[in-house]
Parts: sequence; C-alpha cells; structure tokens
Amino acid sequence: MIIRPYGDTLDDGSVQLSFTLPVPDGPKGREAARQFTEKLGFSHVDIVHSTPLSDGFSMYVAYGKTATGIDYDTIHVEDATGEKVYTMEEADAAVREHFGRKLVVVGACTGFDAHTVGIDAIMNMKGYNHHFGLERYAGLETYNLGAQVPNDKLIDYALKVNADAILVSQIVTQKDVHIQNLTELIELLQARNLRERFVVCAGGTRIGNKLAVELGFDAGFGKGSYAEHVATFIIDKLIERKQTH
Amino acid sequence: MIIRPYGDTLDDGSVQLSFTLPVPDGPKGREAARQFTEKLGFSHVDIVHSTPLSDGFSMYVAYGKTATGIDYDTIHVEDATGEKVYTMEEADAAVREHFGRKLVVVGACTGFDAHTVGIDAIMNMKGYNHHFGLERYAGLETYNLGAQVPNDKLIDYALKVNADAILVSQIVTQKDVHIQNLTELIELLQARNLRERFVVCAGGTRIGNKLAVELGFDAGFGKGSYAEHVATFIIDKLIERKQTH
Amino acid sequence: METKLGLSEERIQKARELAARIVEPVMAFVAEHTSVTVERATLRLAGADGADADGVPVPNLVVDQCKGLLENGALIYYVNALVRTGETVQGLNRLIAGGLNVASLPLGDRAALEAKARTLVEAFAARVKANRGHRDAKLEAYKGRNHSPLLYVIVATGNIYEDRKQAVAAAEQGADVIAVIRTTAQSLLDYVPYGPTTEGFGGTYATQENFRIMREALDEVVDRQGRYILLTNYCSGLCMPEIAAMGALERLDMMLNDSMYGILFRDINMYRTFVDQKFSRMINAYAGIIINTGEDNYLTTSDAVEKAYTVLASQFLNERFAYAAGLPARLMGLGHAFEMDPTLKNGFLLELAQAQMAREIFPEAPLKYMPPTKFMTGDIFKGLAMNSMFNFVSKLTGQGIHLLGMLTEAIHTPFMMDRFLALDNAKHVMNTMEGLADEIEFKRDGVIATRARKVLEETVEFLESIDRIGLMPAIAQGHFADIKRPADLGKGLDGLQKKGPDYFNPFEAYLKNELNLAD
Amino acid sequence: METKLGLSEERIQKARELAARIVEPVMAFVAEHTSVTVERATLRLAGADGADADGVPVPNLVVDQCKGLLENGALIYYVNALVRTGETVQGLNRLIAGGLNVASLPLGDRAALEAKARTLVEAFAARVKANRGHRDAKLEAYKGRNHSPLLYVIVATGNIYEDRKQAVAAAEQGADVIAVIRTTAQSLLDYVPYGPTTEGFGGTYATQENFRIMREALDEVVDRQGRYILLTNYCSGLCMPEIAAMGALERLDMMLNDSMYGILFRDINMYRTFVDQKFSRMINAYAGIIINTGEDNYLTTSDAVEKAYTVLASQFLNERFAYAAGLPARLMGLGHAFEMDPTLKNGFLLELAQAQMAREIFPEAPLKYMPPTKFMTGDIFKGLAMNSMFNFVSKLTGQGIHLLGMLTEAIHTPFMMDRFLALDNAKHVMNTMEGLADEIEFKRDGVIATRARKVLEETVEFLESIDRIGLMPAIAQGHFADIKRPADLGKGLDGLQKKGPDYFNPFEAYLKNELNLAD
Ligand code: B12
Ligand code: B12
Ligand SMILES: Cc1ncc(COP(=O)(O)O)c(C=O)c1O
Ligand SMILES: Cc1ncc(COP(=O)(O)O)c(C=O)c1O
Repeated sequence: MIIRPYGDTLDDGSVQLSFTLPVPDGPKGREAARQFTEKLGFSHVDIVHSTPLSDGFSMYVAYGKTATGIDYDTIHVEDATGEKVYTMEEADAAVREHFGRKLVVVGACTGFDAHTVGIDAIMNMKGYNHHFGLERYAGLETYNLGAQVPNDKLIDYALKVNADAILVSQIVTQKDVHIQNLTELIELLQARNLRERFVVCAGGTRIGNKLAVELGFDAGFGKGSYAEHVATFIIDKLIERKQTH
Repeated sequence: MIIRPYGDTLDDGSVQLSFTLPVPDGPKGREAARQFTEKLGFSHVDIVHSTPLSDGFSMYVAYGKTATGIDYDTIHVEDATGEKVYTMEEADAAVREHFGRKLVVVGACTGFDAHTVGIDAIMNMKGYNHHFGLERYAGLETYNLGAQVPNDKLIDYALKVNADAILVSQIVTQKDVHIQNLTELIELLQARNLRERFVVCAGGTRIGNKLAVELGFDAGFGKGSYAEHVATFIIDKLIERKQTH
Repeated sequence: METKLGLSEERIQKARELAARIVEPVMAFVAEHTSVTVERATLRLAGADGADADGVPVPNLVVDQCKGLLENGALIYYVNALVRTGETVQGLNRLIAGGLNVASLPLGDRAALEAKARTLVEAFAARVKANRGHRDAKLEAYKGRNHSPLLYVIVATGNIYEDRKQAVAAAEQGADVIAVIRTTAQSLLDYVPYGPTTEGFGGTYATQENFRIMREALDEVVDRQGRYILLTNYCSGLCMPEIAAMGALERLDMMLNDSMYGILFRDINMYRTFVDQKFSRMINAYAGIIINTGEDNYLTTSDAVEKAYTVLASQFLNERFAYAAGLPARLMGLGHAFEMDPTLKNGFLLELAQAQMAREIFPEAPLKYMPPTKFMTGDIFKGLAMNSMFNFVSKLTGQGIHLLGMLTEAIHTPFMMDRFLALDNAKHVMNTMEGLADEIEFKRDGVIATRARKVLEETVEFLESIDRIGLMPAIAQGHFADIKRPADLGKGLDGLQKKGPDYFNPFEAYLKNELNLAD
Repeated sequence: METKLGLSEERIQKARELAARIVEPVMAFVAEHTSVTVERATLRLAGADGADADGVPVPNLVVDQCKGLLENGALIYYVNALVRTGETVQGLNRLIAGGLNVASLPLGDRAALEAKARTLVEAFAARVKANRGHRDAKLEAYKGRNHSPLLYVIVATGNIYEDRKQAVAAAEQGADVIAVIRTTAQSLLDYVPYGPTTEGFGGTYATQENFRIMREALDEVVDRQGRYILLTNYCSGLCMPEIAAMGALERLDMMLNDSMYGILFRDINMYRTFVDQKFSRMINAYAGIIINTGEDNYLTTSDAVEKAYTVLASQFLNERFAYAAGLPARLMGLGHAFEMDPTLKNGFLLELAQAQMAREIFPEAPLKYMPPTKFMTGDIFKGLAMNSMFNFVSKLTGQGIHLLGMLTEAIHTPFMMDRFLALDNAKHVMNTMEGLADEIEFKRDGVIATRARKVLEETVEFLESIDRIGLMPAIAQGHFADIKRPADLGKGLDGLQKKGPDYFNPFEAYLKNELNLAD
C-alpha cells in the first residue's frame, strides 16, 4: 500500500515546511523559497509566511502537496527486542534458570557527555515513568559509572568487575559527536580483542537499533526505552551465546 | 550562487517538516515517516515527534538536511509593477497628462466569494494600512460592487459604466475554486469579444502576478498589495495601449 | 456569580430595558408575517422531505405550488393531500416528487384536516422529545466528562464522508463540539439540498442526510469515549427555519443563529430575516438546541477595540430576540471574539475585560467565544501563541463554548493535524492554569475594570440612539457594522408573506404553547 | 515592592540568618586558601596571556613552574621576571611561551616587586574601570531601550565565527543578552584555551579572544540599534576565576556563576570550588558583572514541585556567598526555572507562586528565569505554547533576566530561526499582557499564596537542617540534589593550596579594599 501525507483528503500529499534561506526577505527570497520547495518535489507550493531574520537571512513557512509516497508494506522496523519483553520477574527468572548467577552490567555516559538522566532512568533503582531500573533486578549486579566516562576507563572497569554487558548512553549529538564516541568504544574493544567478551548496547534520544548495529553494537535503544527492554535483550543475547558456544 | 536552507551553519540544508500519515502511530509509522522524508531528498532525518491523531492517522515532526539547493541568480520575480510605483498624486497627474479624463475602474469579489475586506482595502476611500484606496484618487472613477458578484454581471456592469479596468478579488481557494472563477471570467470576456476592451486584474491572498498572467489576466496582486500598485499598473498599461494603437 | 469588575447593575438593567424596547416593534411585525422558508420548515416538521428529479426539494415544490395561497400557510394543502390520497407522509412525498400538485386538490373538511395535522404535530413532538431525552440522558450519564469551556472545532472538507472521518478523529482527540461548516454561499440558496453531498467549497452542504450521517458517527464516539459530543450547524441564511427543523429532527445540539447576521453580512432582507429568525428560534428552543450568535462578525471588518460596544449591544439584542422566541438563557450561546491586534500593547487586558464583562452580564448564558482570525497570518508559530493567549482568557473568564483557533487560520480550512494541535494546545493551557480564575481579583480602578465600564457605557449610549431611531431604520442607515441595508432591499423579500385570517400553522401554535409564548 | 503573597517577613529574615550562619565557616576556610586557577586568574589580571607551541597557556606555564612555591602565590615570580628581564608584560609572555621558567629566577627586592605589582594593579584597574564606564555610558545613553525582563538567548554553534553571525542576528531581532554557550566539558579543563576557536560540541570554547570577537561584533549592533547588548559566558568549572578575569578585561556583562554548581553537577572538589568562587565573584563584583546562579540545575533531575524549596534555599545561599564576595544585590541574577510538568493540573499557578515568591524575597536582584527544558519534547508546537506560558509568568512577576525557551529545545542547539521565533514570541506575549501585573491581586488563602508560604516554610526547615550539619558535611551526605560529594574527592582538589605567611596577591588586596571586604 502506497501511503502519502494527509492534509484533509486521502493522498492529498500535504506537508508543512519551515526553513531559513541565506538571502534577504522580499519577493525574490519568496520566489526562491517557492522554487526550492518545488525542487523538493512539491506542487501547489504556497509560501504562506516570510520574515527577515537579519540583513542576509530570511525565514519561510511553506505548504505544498507531494506525489511522493512510500510503500507501507515494505517498511520493517528492527527493534532490539521483539514482541516479547520480559517483566522484571520474568527477567530474574530467566537469569536464574539459564545462568544460576547474577549477570553483571556496567553502564556509563561516555566521552564528555554528562546527560545522566537517560542512563539513570535505565539503571537506577527508581527507574523512570513507573518502570523500575536494572539495579532493582534480583538477577543483575549493576554498576552505573555516571557522567563523562572515557571509553577506555569504561572497558577497564568492565574487565575489573567481570561484566557481561556494557551499556553506554550518548545524548549530545551535535556534529555527530555521538557517532565518534560510539565508534571509538567499539574500536578500542576490538583493538584489545574484547569485542566478543561483552554484550554492548548503546542508548540515547537519537539512537536507534539500526544505527547502533551499524556502528558495531549488539543493539541500540532510543527514546521511550525502559530497563525491561535492555534487560530482555541482554538476557536473550547471553542465552543465545551460551547455546552457540 | 547556489543557496540552501540554513539551520546554524551555511549550507547545512536544515529544514523542519510536519505532516500526517494515514497509518497508526508507532515504530512502523515513525520508520515510514523517516523513509518518506528521506525520499524527499533529506539526509540526517530525525522524526523528533510523533503522535496518534486517531486509530488510522498519525502526525510527525521531522528535521532533515538536504543537499538540494537552487541557483539564486536565476530567480526572477515578475511583479505587476516594476521599481516605479506612483504615489496617489503622481497617479492622478499621469491620468491628467495622458487621458484628460477620469479612468473608470470596476471592482468586485466574484463567484460566491464574500471576502470583501481585500477588495475594499484596494478600492475604498479609507484604504488599508495607511495607504489610501482608489476611490480617493482624483483621476479615477470607481465602482466597488462588493461580494458574490457573478462574472457575467460584472462584465455587464463594466460595459454599462464604460470601464477601463476590471478588478476582481478571490480569497477562497479551496479545491482551486479561484482558478475556476478567474478562468470563467476570462472565457466569458473572450466569448463576448471583450477581452481587449478592459485592463483586467486579479487579486487575493493566494494570487500572484505569475498565476494571474497564466490565467489570461493582465496582472495579479497578492498579499501586501496596495491601491497604488494596481493604480500604477492600470495607468501604465493604458498608456502603453494608447501608444501602440 | 462573583463580580470581579464591579459593573453597575443599574446600567446593565438600563441596557436590557432598551433592548426590550428596541425589539418590541420588530416582534409586532413578525407576528403578522410568515415566509416561504417558514412554510417549508413547517412542512419539514410535518414530514415533508425528498426531492424531485431535478433536485428540487419537496418542501419547495409544495410552497411553489401554493403561490398566491400562502397567506393561509402551506401546511393545510399538504395535510389535505395526505387526507385526499390516504398516503403516508413518505408516500405523499414520493407523489409530490413525482409531480403531484397539492394545491390543485380541493380542500377537505377543516376539522378533519386539523385532526390530521394534530397527529403530525404529535409525531413531531414525540420525535423531538425523544431527541431531547436521548441528549439529556447521555449528558447525565457522562456528566463531568466534557471540557469547560466546551472545546468546539469545525470540519470543512466539503465532503461529508471526509468530514465524518475528521469529526470522529477530533472527537477522539477531545473535542466536545463538532461544527460542520457550510459550503460557501449555501446561505443564499433558497432551498436546502437533499441527500448526502461530497462537493462543497470551504464547507459542506447542510442537508438532512448529512446531519444524520454525522450524528450517527458521533453517537458512536459518544459511548466509546463516555463523553457527549455536540453537533452544530448553521441555522442562518435564506433557509434558517428549515435548518432549525432539520436540526430538531436529527438531534443537532447547537446552531449558529443570529438575529441580524443575515441582514448585515449576507444582504438578506431585514423583514424576511426577522420573521425567519423568530420561527427558527422557537424550534431551537423546543428542541433544546443552543444557539450561537454571530457577534464575532462585527469584528472581522471593524476594529475590536473601537467597536467593542457593538458586540455588547448585539448581545443584548440577541438576548432579547431569543427570550421573545422562548429560548431560556441557558440556550443562549451569545457570541464574542478575541480579535484585537496582537501588536497592541495591553491588548490582552482589553480582551480579558471584554470576556469577563460578557461573563458577568450574562451569567447564565453559555457564551460562545470565537478565536483570533483577522490577525492570523501565515506565521503558524505566532498564530499558535495567539491561540494560546485566547485559550487562556477563555478559561480565566469562564466562557461556555470555546471555538478553537487554528494555527493555519490564514491558510486553509483545517487539516486534521491542525485541529489536533488546537485541541492539544487548549487542553494543555486550560489544564495548567485551571483554577486561576478563583485566585485573582482585578483592581477596581485598573485598566481592565475601567475598560469594561467604558464599553458598557458606550453600549448604553448606542442602544439609546437605536431606540430613538428604531431598529429597522437604524440598520438602514448603517448604524450596525457600517453597513447600510434599506428595509425594502436585500435578498428574499419576495418570499415574505403577510398572514391571512385563515393562516394555519398548528406547529407554530404548538411551539408557542410549549414555550409559553403569548400569541 | 508591593507584596501580593503576604509572605512572613520574619520567616524570610530567619532564612537569611540561617544562610549567613551556614556560609560563615566556609568563608573562614576560603580566607586561608588559594588555588592554581586563582593564581592563574591573578596572573591574567596582571597581563599574563598567550600560549606555548603545545597550546599550554602562559598562566598555566607559570603556575606549573611555581609548583611547591604556590603558598606564596604565583604573581611574585611573574613580577620578579618582569623586573629581572626588564620586559613588558607582552614581552615576558612571549619569553615564557618560549620556555622561560620564572620560578627559576632568584627573587629580587620585595619593595621593588611590590612597586612593580602596583603598576600592574593600576593598569588592570584602569582597564576595568574603563569597561565599566563604557557600559554605564551606553546603558545611560540607551536607557529604556532594553526589554524588561531582559531577553536572553544563547548561541552555541561551536564556531565563534558562526556564533558571531547568529548573535548579531539575534541582537537585531531584539535580544538584550547574548550568551555564548561553552563546549561540552570545558568546565573540566584545568586551563583556558587560547585564541579564536571553531571546534566545539554543543557550544564554543570560552577563550579571551572569542570574548573579544563577540564583544566587538555586539558593540557594533549596540550603536546601530541604540540598545546595549549584554554579553554572557560561563564563569564556572575548574577555571572559574580565570574566566572572571577574562570577562572583566573584555567587558562581559554577565557570568553564569554558582556557589555549588561545580561541586554537585561537575564533581569538582568542594574546597576548590568555594575558594575559586569567592575570587571569581570579587572580580565580577568589581567589573560590574551580573552573576547568574544555577538553581535551574536542581530541577533538571529533581521534580520542580517537590523540590521547589531546594531552589529557594540555594538562592539564599548564593545571595549570602555573593554578599561575602562584595557583590551588591543588583548584580545578583539569582536563578530559578519554569520546569514543572506541563500536564500538571494547576501547574501554572505553582510556577506563578514560585516566580512571584522569588521576586518578593529578592526585590533588588535581577532574577534570572530559566525556561522549560526538561519537559520539552520534539513536539515543537506544544513547546512553543509552553514557552508562551513561561514568557507570560516572567512578565507577570517582573523577572529581571529572561532566558528564552526554544521550541526545538529537545532537538538541537538553536537554529537561527528558532531563536527568532523565541524572541518574536516573547515580544508578542509580553507586549500584549504588559501591565497585567498592576491589575491583579492574589487571594490570600488561594493556591498561589498558600503554595508560596509552604515553599518558604520548607526552605527554612531545610536550611535549619543544613545549619545543624554544616554545609560541607551536608553536601557530602547528599542533602543537595540527592548527590553525594565527599569533601576530599572530586576534581581539582590537588590544585588547592593553603596560603603561606608570605602569600602575595595585591590584586586580591585591591579588590577587597575596593569592595569593602574585611580581610
Ligand atoms: C537535563 C538536560 C541537561 C542537564 C543534564 C543533567 C543530567 N544529570 O543529566 C544539564 C543542565 C547538566 C545539561 C547540560 C548540557 N546540555 Co543538556 N539537556 C537536558 C535536557 C533538558 C533533558 C535531557 C533529559 O534528561 N531527558 C530525559 C531522559 C530520560 O531522556 P533520554 O536521555 O533520551 O533517555 C531515554 C532514552 O534516550 C534511553 N536511553 C538514554 N540513554 C540510554 C542508554 C541505554 C544503554 C539505554 C538502553 C537506553 C538509554 O532511555 C531513556 C529513558 O527512556 C535536554 C533537552 C530535552 N528536553 O531533551 C538538553 C540537551 C540534551 N542538552 C544539550 C546540550 C547541548 C547540553 C550542553 C552540552 C550545553 C552546554 N554546552 O553547556 C550541556 C553539557 C552537558 C554535557 N557535558 O554533556 C542539547 C543536545 C543537543 C544535541 N542534540 O546535541 C539538548 C538537546 C538541549 C538543546 N536543544 O540544546 N543538559
Ligand atoms: C474576515 C474573514 C471572513 C469574513 C469576511 C468578511 C468580509 N466582509 O470580507 C467572514 C466571517 C464573512 C468569512 C466567511 C467565510 N470565510 Co473567511 N476569512 C476571513 C479571514 C479571517 C480574514 C480575511 C481578510 O479579511 N484578510 C485581510 C485582507 C486585507 O487581506 P486579503 O483579502 O488578502 O487582501 C489583500 C491582498 O490579497 C490584496 N487583494 C485582495 N483582493 C484583491 C483584489 C485586487 C484587484 C487587488 C489589486 C488586490 C487584492 O490586497 C489586499 C490588501 O493587501 C481569513 C483568514 C485570514 N486570517 O486570512 C478567513 C478565510 C479567508 N475564510 C475562509 C473561509 C473558508 C470562509 C468561508 C467560506 C467559511 C464558510 N464555509 O462559511 C466563509 C464564507 C464566505 C464567502 N462566501 O466567501 C478560509 C479560506 C480557505 C481557503 N484558502 O480557501 C480562510 C483562509 C479561513 C480558513 N482558514 O478557513 N471570512
Ligand atoms: C451567525 C452566523 N451564521 C452563519 C454563518 C456562516 O455564514 P453563511 O451565512 O455563509 O452560512 C456565520 C459565520 O460565521 C455566523 O456567524
Ligand atoms: C551556574 C552554571 N555554570 C555553568 C553551567 C554550564 O555548564 P558547564 O559546567 O558544562 O560549563 C551551567 C549550566 O547551565 C550553570 O548553570
């Protein structure tokens, strides 16, 4: 099924856009904005608003209709966890059953990132939005190293406590600094021949499973993730590894 | 010079979009929104927000970066009036000099459109935004027929008062009803062999000179037009006609 | 109601007295007249419906047939035909659509006709009472589930089936009231189209079938959401009373209905308008339908600061006209609007003054508050902020019916997402500042209280001048909205009819009786 | 200041007394200590600047050379080198950057060194006085042209030249204050980078050259617009006093500077922080720089409703620490924030209570009000509405410095158009409701007044408990922001230094004297 944006009629393709152009406001700027929007594939383009931002910059609000659509049936989302997400109790039971020991999880906000609220939401006792954090899981032994942890320190620590899984959070994404940080962690692990030793997960507002896997992680967790998601992933992954080894 | 949208760095191509898709909200909807935005030519697409509108509809806010740019030097705006716009006094002087009589202008809001504020802004004594209306011009004799005037009635009236120019306003544009109305006026004029008899101008929020000319008008006047713009155009056009005939 | 403004009770009383005096002679005129659409409305109440092959509705066919006989009312001929043919109402409608001329049949025994007519009145009364009963029961069952003020949004795709989708979505998103906007210029049609429609511009035809389709769709949401959803349409234009009739039959809950809107803004003849208006309002009153008056329209062309008094004056007149048609205060959605220039320093204070003033002067009326429209531009971001301020004032002053502003007001009729954003914004703003009204007092000599007193005073002066001139001459001279409408011009005058001595309208009589109106 | 809340003067007085008692022992500790960055700041005030080939700044080179000698202060060695080499300050800086070890030079005659140092102090004083004079003259010349509250926006591209473009545009759009956000983690660098920079993440390095570039650009706008534009940076982290020094020299007008922020939110050692903070604030005070304290940070992790008292408690402590460093109330931009859950019923009332309370308790301070951030999401439309509400409260309660919320807060550092929309919104909202503050009174037993009283009461209780424990132990035990910071842990502790008997710092002495501070 091909789907298109919907304004008030099926397939009308209506979209709202706003953007700035590095030119002065005026008829020429508006015409440039209109042609630009058309070049994106829109028809019926209306530059409904323009305003100067400074001598050389102007902002536009545009509406247009596009014939561009996508085939909804071909869309596949690969979340880290499938349909089945363990409750805390189920997670603990699974750990007891398959490992007979606590699994060790080390987490941190790496690089210069100090946005700990996200990793705390996942790891701390209290959790987030009425979802308990990993610390409360009987089957897990957790270490939350907090903010601004260098990647090599994180690895050292994971070795020290004999971790099963490493969790990293990256919130600042300006200039793709999260990509650099995440890539560095994987490279360091590989250089030290440790990549296979840990389940390694990334998380953060702008991090999806797809991106994380591309960067060499086992999984990624974005906005709206809770402890049970990453717990489920780690446990299942470790069971799978145990079975294949 | 190729220009691109500007977020916070030259040529970063950043654009904000919002739209609705006729699918439920959720990971699959968000992925569809992402892929759709990519298909419009955006990279770094972030679906920063999604929300259900109903069971089968969901809304998205997206940011993306595009490499699409346009060559600013090739943008030409053809306004109905050039650089020179007569003041009321200059307009009156030009009429005196070239015609030695008052020019007759008939205006109306045509079809079922009852949005008279725009045509009143152009024609009434008081004018708009501190720009006097045509009625105040000594060189013009004006008739404002008001709302919901059928095209044939307008033409009849223009003949009756021996008009030089016809002004029509169209504000309602849903389902392109303005295009239909404007086209009908031109066709009626042509059918009655009267197209050349009048200077015919269109105006309205969504009407540009380009569109109006395409539809067979002499000129079009959009948002931000004042009486002096259309007065200038009419006078210059009639002078030009006088000279070529 | 606690007063925050300290308005003079005496001046309010004075304005009400003036309004009563102004309206009285108009009602005297109205009492002696009917109109083609009053007759068609009566026929509709009796059950006349359907259309001929050219799409001419049965009520129009009947009234056209009664040309020259209309001083007697059209109903008698329709009832006579029922008796003569022995048909059911549906059967007769089919015959009329097929060509039967009811006026050509000789009139039968008056008593028999009256008896037959009574059964039609009873059927009508039963249906409308059931509608009221249903509405009241749902409102009772889902008490406390509606927002306060009621959140009101419009749908306007032109296609009733698209409208339905949008309306259901809006109701699910929290709307309490859905208005189906009429297509451009339906108000100037002297008939009501028949059947479901899918082609309109800037709105959708008001037809009885469209009403039914929408009512049915919303009723489903009502029980799913546990919230009664009010349905609204436009009871104005050349078919005002017919729409009232259709609304009563199909359980609409609100109707846009103003005493002078058609005259001023649609150039409909004033006699015709006043006659149609009275009958419409009687039907609305009986059906428990809230009217929404159109004071906002004064501000779409005039300045909201300067002409604030015209809004209040119109509210007093609308109130008086409504009482005269049997409408209780709780069904009077008196209108006003948030239409001041957003660049005006202090503008918010003046808006607050106006809204609070309306609230204190009409304590029982579910005031209908209209959003910014005139100063909305393509700047959807500023538009959203303007709407936020509007939502704020509405909640703070305890308005009753709150028409949500759309951030795309200056651009297009609402997209589904525009409506969602409006609902979301209203819920957000009104929830976060819930209770503020009980917290604050206005200083007695402040800008707000002073402004309200001033507007009230100007209103009294204005009503005094109207009282001196007389309402109809005042309209003719352009005292309202700067628009001159001579009494003998305007659309629909030829549809006006003086009632004859034998004028027959048991529906009117029934309504008057039920509404305790003097004859 | 007229009181709308009826807060108890006695309780306010009580809180102030507690704050004074809590701060006193900390200041006693501070008096006896210096730190590497206090020394580097002193060197900077004297003129030390530049960096070696590896980018190590001259002040760091000098202080590193003084390792083991720091109880005497570093300045004496720098001055000694000046005298020994006969160089100008610039000349000496070059020599040091080239490898000269000032600590290796034998100390010369004390009196001569002191005399030389006096000339440096004089040069510093002259420069800073000129800066203050310039600022005061412009503020006077363009009086009444700034907004009230001051509209404050940030630039944060990471590249000073892009920042400059954005800042100029924002100033032209109406911003009164431009803050250049620092790059992520600069606060943990124990040196201040040198020269103009174009690479930062989420912000731009604070360097003296960057300060200069931005000041120059804004000064051009000042005269073009006829409005003084205040420049802001971050005086916090491991180089707090050095940034204060740079700001004083380059005429910054505001500095983010909090007494405990670094301890709690950056894990900087508490002794180090308190020592650095005092010296920073003395410089700020002398340079006429308004500090902005960081109470908003308490609410980025804790709940704004529950933990409101931590904000007020911190304001009392920041006030006390500021007085102790010679800052007058008019330079105290005490912080707070609009951070309650927007879905909270009545939330607006609680925000109003908090903002009004701060206003009444600190009547002379130009309160710094921070926008919603925590509950901002990718829903830019709701975000805009939240910001509108925030702007409303700020104007209504007469805040002094108003940091504008960005509708894209949850998405990216501001685009140029985001900043424009924020300014436009603030100007719109604040202009339309201008004057409302003078119009309304709060009911004494209402939600708002009751809430304010409750928060004040909780604050007194909290301060009482801190007073019992002592501030440093309380921090160690996690009484602030639920974060435990033991006294002997945290970054920068090794940079702390007890002053020796010969500790030499004529800048400190000069500042104390000018600020009327006891020794
Ligand atoms: C709170 C906050 C702060 C606080 C942080 C306090 C703390 N202890 O964390 C303070 C004030 C310190 C701060 C500072 C800065 N911040 Co900040 N901050 C925010 C803010 C307002 C909220 C972030 C938040 O707490 N979200 C709530 C949590 C629960 O959501 P989350 O992090 O996404 O986590 C969820 C998921 O992502 C996931 N998840 C996250 N991590 C992980 C890890 C794993 C393993 C898993 C499984 C899941 C997971 O699960 C969580 C729960 O569902 C955002 C704006 C916003 N509204 O989003 C800006 C924001 C993130 N900050 C920003 C910036 C730039 C900064 C600074 C760099 C500014 C500066 N130059 O000073 C500084 C520097 C901090 C640093 N060194 O990193 C930018 C980032 C821009 C970008 N996209 O790059 C934002 C978007 C604001 C903005 N528009 O500029 N900030
Ligand atoms: C005021 C108003 C009304 C008033 C009109 C009062 C009156 N006497 O004009 C009332 C309440 C009656 C009204 C009714 C309707 N309206 Co209306 N209305 C508006 C509103 C709020 C403002 C329009 C306005 O006055 N603008 C100010 C004038 C000065 O601007 P302007 O018209 O663009 O004119 C300028 C230029 O365009 C130009 N110009 C215009 N004409 C001409 C002609 C010439 C020759 C020249 C040279 C220049 C020129 O010069 C003018 C000065 O610069 C707009 C929303 C908005 N904020 O824009 C909706 C709007 C135009 N209305 C709309 C609709 C749908 C309707 C209705 C059809 C709704 C309904 N179904 O009932 C009705 C029907 C009216 C009808 N039959 O046409 C839609 C149109 C959607 C669309 N794009 O198709 C809008 C956009 C609102 C919306 N979002 O739904 N409306
Ligand atoms: C009272 C009233 N009736 C009707 C309308 C609708 O206009 P029309 O007459 O085009 O149906 C309005 C306009 O908003 C109105 O306020
Ligand atoms: C007082 C104070 N200082 C500094 C900062 C900036 O943080 P950083 O320490 O990363 O420079 C903040 C954060 O907003 C703050 O509130």
